[in-house]
Amino acid sequence: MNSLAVPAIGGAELHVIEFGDIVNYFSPYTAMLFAFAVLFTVIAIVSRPERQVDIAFGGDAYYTKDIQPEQLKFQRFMAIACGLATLGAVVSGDVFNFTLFTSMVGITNIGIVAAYKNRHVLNAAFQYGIVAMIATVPLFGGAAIILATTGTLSMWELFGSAIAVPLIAKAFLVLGVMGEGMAPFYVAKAEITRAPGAPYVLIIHVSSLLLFLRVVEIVLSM
Amino acid sequence: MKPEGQGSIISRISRALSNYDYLAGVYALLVIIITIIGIVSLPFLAYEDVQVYPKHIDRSSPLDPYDRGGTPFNTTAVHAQYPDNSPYLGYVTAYLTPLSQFMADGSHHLGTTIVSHPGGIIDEILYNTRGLDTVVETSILFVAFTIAAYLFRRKD
Amino acid sequence: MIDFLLFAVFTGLLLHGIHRKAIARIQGRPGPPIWQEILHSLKFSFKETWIPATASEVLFVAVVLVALGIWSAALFILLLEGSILMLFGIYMLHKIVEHGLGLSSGSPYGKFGAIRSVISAASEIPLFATIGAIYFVTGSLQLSDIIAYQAANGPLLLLMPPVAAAMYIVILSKMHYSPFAIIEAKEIVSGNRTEHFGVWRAALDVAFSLKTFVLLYAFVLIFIGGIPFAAVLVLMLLLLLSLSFVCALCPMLSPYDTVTMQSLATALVAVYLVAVVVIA
Amino acid sequence: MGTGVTGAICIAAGASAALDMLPLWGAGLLIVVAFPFFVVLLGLWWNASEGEGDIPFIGY
Repeated sequence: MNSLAVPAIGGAELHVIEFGDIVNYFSPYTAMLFAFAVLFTVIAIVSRPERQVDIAFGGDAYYTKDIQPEQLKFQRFMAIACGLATLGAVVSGDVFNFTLFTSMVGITNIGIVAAYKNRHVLNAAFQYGIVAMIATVPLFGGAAIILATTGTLSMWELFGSAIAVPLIAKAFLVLGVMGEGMAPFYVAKAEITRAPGAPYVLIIHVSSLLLFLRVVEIVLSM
Repeated sequence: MKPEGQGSIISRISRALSNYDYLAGVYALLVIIITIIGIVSLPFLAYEDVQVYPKHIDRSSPLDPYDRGGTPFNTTAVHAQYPDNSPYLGYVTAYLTPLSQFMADGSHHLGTTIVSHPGGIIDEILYNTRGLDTVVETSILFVAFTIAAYLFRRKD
Repeated sequence: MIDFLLFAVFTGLLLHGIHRKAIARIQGRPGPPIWQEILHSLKFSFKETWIPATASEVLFVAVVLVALGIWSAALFILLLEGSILMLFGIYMLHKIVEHGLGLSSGSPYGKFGAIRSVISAASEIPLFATIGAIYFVTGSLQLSDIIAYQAANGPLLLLMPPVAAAMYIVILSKMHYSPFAIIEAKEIVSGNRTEHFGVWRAALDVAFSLKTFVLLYAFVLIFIGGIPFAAVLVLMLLLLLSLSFVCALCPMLSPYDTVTMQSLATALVAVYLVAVVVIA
Repeated sequence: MGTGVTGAICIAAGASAALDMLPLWGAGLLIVVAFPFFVVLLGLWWNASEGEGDIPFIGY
């Protein structure tokens, strides 16, 4: 079998990019996610950061934080790296490759927020980093269990009805993506959002949502 | 905002969840729960030894881990002080700690020829012809290095 | 197709007006006329418009276009009876629009709205329980297959009411004035839409009217099935009125309480799913 | 100018889908790309005037 199993819940296969044993493919669903990731990566590349207005409470005063793009150069670089990792993750046709890209997204997310100097944001980022590190265990554990029990990591094979993937592997995979992208645990992320540099902070959310959408498709298909 | 330990059950849960200091703990708890379920279900999981290295050495198998060309590993020049204690000298699994030995005895998945620890299965994956994975792994390392370098060089 | 899109825009705006009117009447106020939201959108589009001096210009404009684009796409997915996985993907991507609206302007109120929208991202979780349940029962996520399944087995609303309830909560959390609408609560002015005025606001009104239309339409198609279009519209109106009752009678929840409530809803659906699997 | 072009794309896509000249998903894709620009450009075309950017609303 050398194509995507039919029927696939993400739609029929549109295009395939082969990297030896690893195959990346586009279905309507992954193409949509890919387009969205490209869009926001481009926005992160071309847009300048916003200037945050803060109100001094107890008076009429307000002040604007003037942030030059040069100050956020590193955030922009990490945001672009994060966008590229997301692009890789959403079109990957291989479970292990997907988990690798996911952990790369986790690391670049930490990179985006670690570059800020605000103490509150850094405290939240620290907790986020801890969770992202814990998450690599279930993430790669899930991929490892899939390989050990089915002997393959190719989604084309796994999406077929012939192979049964154990529930525990799916649970590990979802848990890992949740940790890397912080999908439902939004506490630390909400605090991170307070940092300036909207286009770059936004990439954190874009990547985690897209990863979550992709892992849902993978888990439902397997 | 009421002080800690007051209010309805829902607002108490909300208050606990809204403290990001508990975040790693909450997530770790979830991981522990799923891991325990995983360990319990381990005996029921199949082991695909057609694709992954078998637990018992089978010289005739094309997957024979030592048959990678070159000098066979079992003719190692290492001299054992106590050959009785290390019958597998030269093998990756030659020395297992008592805990590893116990796990290897009880499971298909641990203590195989190369897979003497769980991370070994990841190595298995990489022994296949998987070019892109290697690229991505290197990228992850580079990104991590970049972050560390940036933080180190940052003027505060 | 473009005709259906325009129809959906105006119907959606009208539904918003009806929503406001119903809430006002339930609360004993006269309320604005039901075409108020259509007039509102037109009025905003005639107003003087600029990009705030503090905004991140590209992002500020791009999120408005993205909002319009994703909800038009969602409408076409329903129209072509495509995959509801894509539909719900778009629903998740709407979160990015909410974040982007609030963060791009530099306004403190917008920022609070954006932070709250990050917090309220838990509202998406009941949705995945819903998708999982529908996939488990019908064996497909193509809308055409789900409608065919319902034609054979009766509406999913009766077959699995807890799943419909979860989807109902999801729609509720996206309505104006809902107890879950913390991102545009009055104490933070207009939340993440504070700085999007004039043409930007008009375009957002168009996008959000499409959103309301799509969510109600999707609920009817997924849980009731293939019925004549006029009947679909009537059911959408009834659904909206029931939502108005909830919105009119429930107080706004505090931000983290919404998260807890939605997580509990997800847990209930998950328990229901496990029970269904065990019985089956 | 842009308003006219994007509006024309929307109408042409809708018409050609109705006449079976374009697959439905293709017409949908065209409209999804063109329609947002059409709405925003339409508003920018007929709105009052363009002013200088000002600082955001900071409270009453």
